[in-house]
Amino acid sequence: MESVDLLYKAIYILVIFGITLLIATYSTYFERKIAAFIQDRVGPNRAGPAGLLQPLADAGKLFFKEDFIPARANKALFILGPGIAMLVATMSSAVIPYGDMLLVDGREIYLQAIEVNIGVLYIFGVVSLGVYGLMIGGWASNNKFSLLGAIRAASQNISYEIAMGLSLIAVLMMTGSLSLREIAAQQAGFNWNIWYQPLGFLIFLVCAFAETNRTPFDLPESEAELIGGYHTEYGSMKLGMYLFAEYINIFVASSVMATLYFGAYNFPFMFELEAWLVDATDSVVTANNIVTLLGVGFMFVKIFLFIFFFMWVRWTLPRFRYDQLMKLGWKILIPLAILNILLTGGGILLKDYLF
Amino acid sequence: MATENKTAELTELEQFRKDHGLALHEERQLTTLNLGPTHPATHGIFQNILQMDGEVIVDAVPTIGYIHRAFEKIAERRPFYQITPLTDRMNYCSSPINNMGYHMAVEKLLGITVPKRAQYIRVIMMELARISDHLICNSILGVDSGAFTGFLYVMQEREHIYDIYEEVCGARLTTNMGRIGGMERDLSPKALHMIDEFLKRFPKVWAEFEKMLTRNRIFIDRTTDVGAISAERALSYGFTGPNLRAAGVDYDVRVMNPYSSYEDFEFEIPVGAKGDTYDRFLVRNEEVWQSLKIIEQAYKNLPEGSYHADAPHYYLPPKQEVYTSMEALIYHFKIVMGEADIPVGEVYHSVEGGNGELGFYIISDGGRTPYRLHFRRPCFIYYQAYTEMIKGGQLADAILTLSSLNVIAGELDA
Amino acid sequence: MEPLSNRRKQVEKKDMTLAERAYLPAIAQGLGITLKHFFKKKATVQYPEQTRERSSIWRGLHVLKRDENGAERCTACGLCAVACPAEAITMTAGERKAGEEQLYREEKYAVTYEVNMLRCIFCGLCEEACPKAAIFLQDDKLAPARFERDEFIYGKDRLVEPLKTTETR
Amino acid sequence: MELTNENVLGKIISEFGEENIWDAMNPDGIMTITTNRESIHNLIKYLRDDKELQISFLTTMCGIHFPGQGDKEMCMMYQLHSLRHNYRIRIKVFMPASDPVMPTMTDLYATANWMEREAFDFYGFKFIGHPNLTRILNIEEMEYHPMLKQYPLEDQTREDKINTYFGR
Amino acid sequence: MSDSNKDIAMAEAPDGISGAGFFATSLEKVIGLARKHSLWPLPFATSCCGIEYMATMGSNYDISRFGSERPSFSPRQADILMVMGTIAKKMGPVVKQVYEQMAEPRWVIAVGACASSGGIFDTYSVLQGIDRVVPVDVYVPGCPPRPEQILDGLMRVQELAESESLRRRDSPEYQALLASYNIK
Amino acid sequence: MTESLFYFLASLTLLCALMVVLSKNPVHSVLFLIITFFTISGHYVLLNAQFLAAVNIIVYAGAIMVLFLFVIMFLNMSKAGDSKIKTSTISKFAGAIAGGLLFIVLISALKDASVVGYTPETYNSQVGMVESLGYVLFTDYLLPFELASVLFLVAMVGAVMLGKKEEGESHF
Repeated sequence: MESVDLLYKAIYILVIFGITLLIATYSTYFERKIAAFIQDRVGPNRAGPAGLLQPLADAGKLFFKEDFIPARANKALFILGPGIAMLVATMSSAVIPYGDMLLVDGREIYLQAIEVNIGVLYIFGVVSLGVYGLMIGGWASNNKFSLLGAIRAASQNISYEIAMGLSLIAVLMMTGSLSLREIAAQQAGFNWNIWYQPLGFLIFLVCAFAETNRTPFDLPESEAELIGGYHTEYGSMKLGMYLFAEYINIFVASSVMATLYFGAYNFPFMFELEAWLVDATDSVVTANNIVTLLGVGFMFVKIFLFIFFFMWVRWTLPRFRYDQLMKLGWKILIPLAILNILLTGGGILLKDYLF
Repeated sequence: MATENKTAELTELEQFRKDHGLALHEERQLTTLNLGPTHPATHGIFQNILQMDGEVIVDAVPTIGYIHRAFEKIAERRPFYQITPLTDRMNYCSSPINNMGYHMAVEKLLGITVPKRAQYIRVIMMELARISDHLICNSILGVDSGAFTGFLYVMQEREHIYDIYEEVCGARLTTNMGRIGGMERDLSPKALHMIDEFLKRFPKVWAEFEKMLTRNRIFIDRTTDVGAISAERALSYGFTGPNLRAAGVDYDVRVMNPYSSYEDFEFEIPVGAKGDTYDRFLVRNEEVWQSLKIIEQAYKNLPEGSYHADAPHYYLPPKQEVYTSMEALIYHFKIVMGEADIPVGEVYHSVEGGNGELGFYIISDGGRTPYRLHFRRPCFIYYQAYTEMIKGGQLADAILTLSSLNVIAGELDA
Repeated sequence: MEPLSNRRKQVEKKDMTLAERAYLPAIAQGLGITLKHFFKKKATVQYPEQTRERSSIWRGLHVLKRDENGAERCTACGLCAVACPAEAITMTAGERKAGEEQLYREEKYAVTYEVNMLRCIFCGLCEEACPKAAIFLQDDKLAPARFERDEFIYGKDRLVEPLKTTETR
Repeated sequence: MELTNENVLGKIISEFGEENIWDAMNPDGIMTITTNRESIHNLIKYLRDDKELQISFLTTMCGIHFPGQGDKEMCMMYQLHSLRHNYRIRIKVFMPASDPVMPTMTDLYATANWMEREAFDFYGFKFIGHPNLTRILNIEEMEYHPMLKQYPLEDQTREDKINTYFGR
Repeated sequence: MSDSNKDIAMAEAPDGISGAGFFATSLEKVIGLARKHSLWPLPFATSCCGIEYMATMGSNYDISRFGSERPSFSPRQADILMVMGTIAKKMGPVVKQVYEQMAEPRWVIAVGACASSGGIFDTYSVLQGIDRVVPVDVYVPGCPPRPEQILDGLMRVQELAESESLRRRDSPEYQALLASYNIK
Repeated sequence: MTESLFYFLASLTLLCALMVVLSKNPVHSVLFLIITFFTISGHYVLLNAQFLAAVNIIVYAGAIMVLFLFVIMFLNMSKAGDSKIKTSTISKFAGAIAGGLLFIVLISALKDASVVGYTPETYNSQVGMVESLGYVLFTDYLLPFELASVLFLVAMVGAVMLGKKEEGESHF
C-alpha cells in the first residue's frame, strides 16, 4: 500500500473514531432529551443552549470526581473492566462501510477502515468479547449486586449471540459473503435485505437489544433490582466508560443493522441520480462523489433512526425477568432463527429451480 | 436475632427444600443478599436479608422500624385537633383519608353528626385520595418492572389532584384537611370546576396507562403468579383492602360499615382470583374506575347545606365572629387551648384507607389529649406476609411484590 | 370464599390471545402511545423562570400582619404557640409603653416572636388559632432553602409585614 | 343467625362461665368484654372456630397502660371481626405491671406475630410461645419500653427547645 | 456554546496571575460549571418528602432541566445526597454509611423539616436533624417542601458546586469538618 | 517482520499458558487462558487463516471462556479456593503421568512430521479462507465433518438431559 493511501486510511480511521465517540457522547444527551419528550418534559436545557453542553458537563464532572476503588475489590481487574468494555466497543466500528468509494486524485478511497473478508465474523468476535468488560468489572467489585449483574450479563449475552448468529446465517446464505462491503454493495439501490429477511431482521433486532443490554433486556444493570448491576461500585470516569461503551455499542449495533438489512449507504434511485448527475455535471468523478457522500448521509440517517428506536423502546417497555429472558432466547428466538434459515434455504433453492 | 430463631430459619429452609423435592442437606451455596434499607425498590425504607440460591429467594428476614416516629406516643401528648397533621404523615399517599378517618373517629367519640354536604365533600376528597394512592402504587409497579414512562403520565394527573387539594385546604401532600366536625371551608367554585375538569380528563389518561401495561405480555408474565397469597392466608395475616380483594374476598369497609354517606353511592367491589401481583394491579385499576364513579355521583348530587356540624364546643367559630363576639372568642380559646369538654369513652372507627382498613382506636379519659390512640395500620399488617409471599420466587419477583403490596413506610413504622 | 356483599365484581383476566403471546401488538401499541406523547405539548413549568399557579389559600411562609394604621396586630396571647404541633413558635410578651400606640395595636405585644422554619410543618393551625388575625401563611411566598440551620429562625425582623410607606398606601 | 351483643355474650358466657367473662359493656357499638389470661387464648380460638360465630378476623390488638391502678395496670386489647356477620367484638385482659405475661396468638392468627412484637416493644408484654419476641420498631439497644406512661416523649438529647414556651 | 463559554473567556486575568495560575483557575471554573450542571442525586427518600421528590422528577417540574434526572442509587455514582423524610435513630448510621461511600465532591441536602431538624417528630426515636451524623450543605424547609423549594435547594447546591475550588475538599477546614463527624 | 511477530506471539502464548497453570486465583487463570486464545488467533492470522482466527475468538474466547468465568464467579472460588483446596499426592502423580504421556505422544507425532515450508510455486493465498475451508470440509472431509456434527448433537442432548431440572428443583 502506498504511503498516501496509508495517510488517507489513517485520517479516515481517526475520523471514524472521532465520530463514534461524538455520537456516543451525544447519544447520552439525546437519550435524555428523547426520554423527556416522550414523558412530556423538556429535558436538560440549562447547560448551554438547549442543554447541548450537557454531555460535556457530565464528562467534566466524571473526570474530576474522586477516583475510588473499593477496599475489598480486586484492584487490577477493577480497572481492567471498564477498559475492556471501552476498547472492545470502539473496535467494532472498524469494518463497517459507512460509504461507498470516493474518487480523489484518481484514487479510489473506500469509506471503510479495514476491509476484511470476514467482516461479519469480526464484528461477532468483537461483540462477543464485550461481555468480559461487564463480567470482570462486576466480579472485581466484590459486591453481590454487581456479581449478580455480571452473571446475568454473561448468560444473556451468550444466549442471545446464538440466536443472533443463526439469524445472520440466513443473510449470509443470500449474499454468499462474509464481507460487509460485499454485503453492502449487493443491496444497491432499493434492493435491501430487509425485504427478503423480515423475520431474520426481527430476531436480529431483538438480539441486538439484548447484546447492548438495553430495555427490555437491561437485566444486568436493572436499577430497580440490582441498583445498577455490574457498575454499582463504579464511580467517576470508570462509570463514564461503562456508560460510554453502552452507547457506542448502540451505535455499532445500529450501524450493523443498517448495513446488513437496510442497505447501508444505498438509497433508492441512486443510479438514476448518478446518471442524471453525470449528465448534469459532465464529470463522472463529481457525480460519483456526490452520490457517495449522499450515501454516507443516508447511512447516518438510518443509524440515527435505529438509535432513536433503541431509546424509544427503552422508555416504553417493562423489562423481562431472568428466566423469561432465557426462555425467549432459547425456546423462541433460536427455533425461529432456524426456521428462518430453512425458509431462506428453501427460497434460494426455489429461485434456482425456477429461474 | 435470638438463637431459637436461627433454628426456626433452618427448619424453614429444610421445609422449603422438602417442598421442592430437594435433598435436605444439599451442598448448595446460599448467598446472603442485603436488600435495603437504601435499595431503590424499597421506596420507603425496609430491609430484607435474603437467602438466595442463585436468583431464587430461599428465605428472608425483614427488619422494619427505620422510620419509626412514635405516632402513638405523640398522640398521647397532643390535643385532639393537633393529631390531624400527624395522620397526614402516616400514609402520605392518601393523607385526606387519614385526616377524615381520624376526624370521624373523634366525632364518634364526641357524638357529633356531620351534615350531608360535609359528608359528600369528604367522600369526594377521600376518593380523590384513593385514586392518587392507587395510581402511585400501580405506576410504581410499572417503574419497578422497567417501564418508567407511564409513571410520569399518571404523575401529571396526580398533580391535578394535588391542585384540587391545594384549592380545598392549602397544601399538596400533607393536607391537614378538614376539622373535627366538618371541613374548614366550603368547596370554592374554583375547586368545583377543577373537580369537574378532573372527571373529564382523568379517564382518558388512566385508560392510556392501562393500555400501556395491562395486555403487554412482558408485564403479564412478570406479574402473573408472582407473590401470590391465598384468601385463607391473607385473612389470617389480617389483610384488608385491595390486597385482600385481589385474593378474592370482597371485604370493603365502605360497603360493610358505611361511613360518611357511602351507602348513598353506587359502586362495585372489584375482586381478583389468585391474589398475585397481576390481580392486585387489576383490582387497583378497577378501583380507580369505581372511585371515579363515586366522585361523579357525589359531585352531581352534592347537597346544599352547611359544610360543618353545628358544634360550637368543638368546631372553631368563624374568624369574623372571633374578632367581634365574646362568646365566640371564648369558644375559640377553649378549643385552641385544648380545653373543650371531651367525654370519657373509647371508640373504634375504621375507614377504607388507600391500603385497607385504617382503624383509629381512641381511649379518652376526658383530658385534653387522647389517653391512648392506637392506629390499625394496614401496611404494618401486609408487610408481615411479605416474607411468605416472596419465598421461592426470584429477586425480581420480590421487588414487584413489594411494589404491588403498596407498603408505605410511614404507615408501616408509624 | 363466598361473597360478603352483592357488589362483588370479578376483575377481567382473560387468557392471552395468540397475538398477545407474540409480544408485538402490545409493544407496537405502547410505542404508539409514547410516540404520541413525543409530539405532545410539554407539561413542564420551567421553574424558576416560570412558576406554577398556586391556590390563594396555599400555606406558605408566615407573615405577621399590621393593621390598617400600620400597628402590629399580634398581642402575644400565645395561642399560636400552643396550637403548633411542631412547637416551632416561641415568643415573649411585653407591655406596651406610652407612645408606642402607633407600633402595637394592643396593650400587650410580642417582644420577640420566632418561628423555626425548619421545624414548622406549615399545617396552618397557628393561622387558625390566631384570634387577632395577626399571623398568616402567605400563598405567594415560600420559605427558601438556605445553607445554615441558624438562618431558619425567623425573628420579627423577617416575619413582620414591612411597613407600607405613605405613597403606596 | 344474626349476631347481637346479647346472644354473643350469652354464648361466650355459657362456654366460659361468668367467672372468666366480666365487665361486658358497649361504649361505641362494639361489645367490650374483659377476661383473664387463662381464658383469652381459648376464647379467641373459640370465637374463630365456632361455626355460628365465625369471628375469625383479628382486626387489631394493642397494649394500654393505666399507671397506678394496681392489678389492672397493664391491659391488652384484642379486637376481632366477623366478616361473615359484620360483627365486631373487643376483648380486654388486665394484669399487673410487674407481671405482663400473655399467651401468644401466633398459632391462631399469623398477623398476631408482629402485633405482639409491637406490644412487647412498646409496653414490655411478654408473650409465652411467641417464636421471635424481639423489638420490632425501636433499636435493639433501647433499655425501656417507650409507650409506658412514665417515659417522656421527647428526645432527651435535644437542646434547642425551652419547654416553658409551649404551655405543656 | 453561549453562556458557559462566555464566562470562561471572561475570566479575569489578574486573578490568575497572582493566584493559582490563570489556567488553573479557568480550569476550576470550567469544572465548576460542569459539576453545576451534572449533579446526580442519590434520593434517600424515606417518607413524605420522597413523594414530593417524585413530583419534582415528574413532568410538571422536571428536575432533568438541571441535568439531575439520573438518580444514582449507588452512592459511588452520586454527587448529592438528598435526604428526604424522617431519619429515625435506627436509620442514622445508614445515612452516615451512605455518605461515607460517596466519592468527593459530595454535597448533602436535607429536604424537609424531618431531615433538617426532626420537625414535628420531636420524639425518642427520631434523629433531630441529619446534621447530627453528616455535614449538611443545604437545608430545605417545608413539610414536605413544594417541588419548587426542592429545586431551590438544588440550585443552592449548584451555586456551591460552581464556586467551589477543585482543591477545597483537601482544605484543612473541610478535613476538620469531616473529623468532627468522625468521617475519615 | 512476520518472523519477529511470530516469536513475540509464541513467547506470549507460552507465558500465558504457563500463567494459566501457575496463577493461584482461578479468575486470573481464566483471563490468562483468554489471552492465550488471542495469541493463538494471532498465529492463525499469521498463517492467513482469518476465518479460523475469528471463529477461534468467537467460540473459545467469546463463548466457552465466558462460561468458565461464569461458573467460577458463581461458585466464588477465588475466596474459598486459595487455601482450602489441597491436592492429594495421588492426583499429583496422576497429573504428572498423564502430562508425561501426552508429551511423549506429541513428540512421537512431531518427530516424523515434515515441515512443508514456503514454496512460491505451490503457495495458495486462499487456502485459509472461508471458501476453500468450506469446500474441503464438504468434499474431502465430508464424513468426519458430519460425524462430528452428530457427535455434537449427541453431546447437546446429553447436556440437556443432565441439566434438565427436576420437578420443582431450583434454577438459576
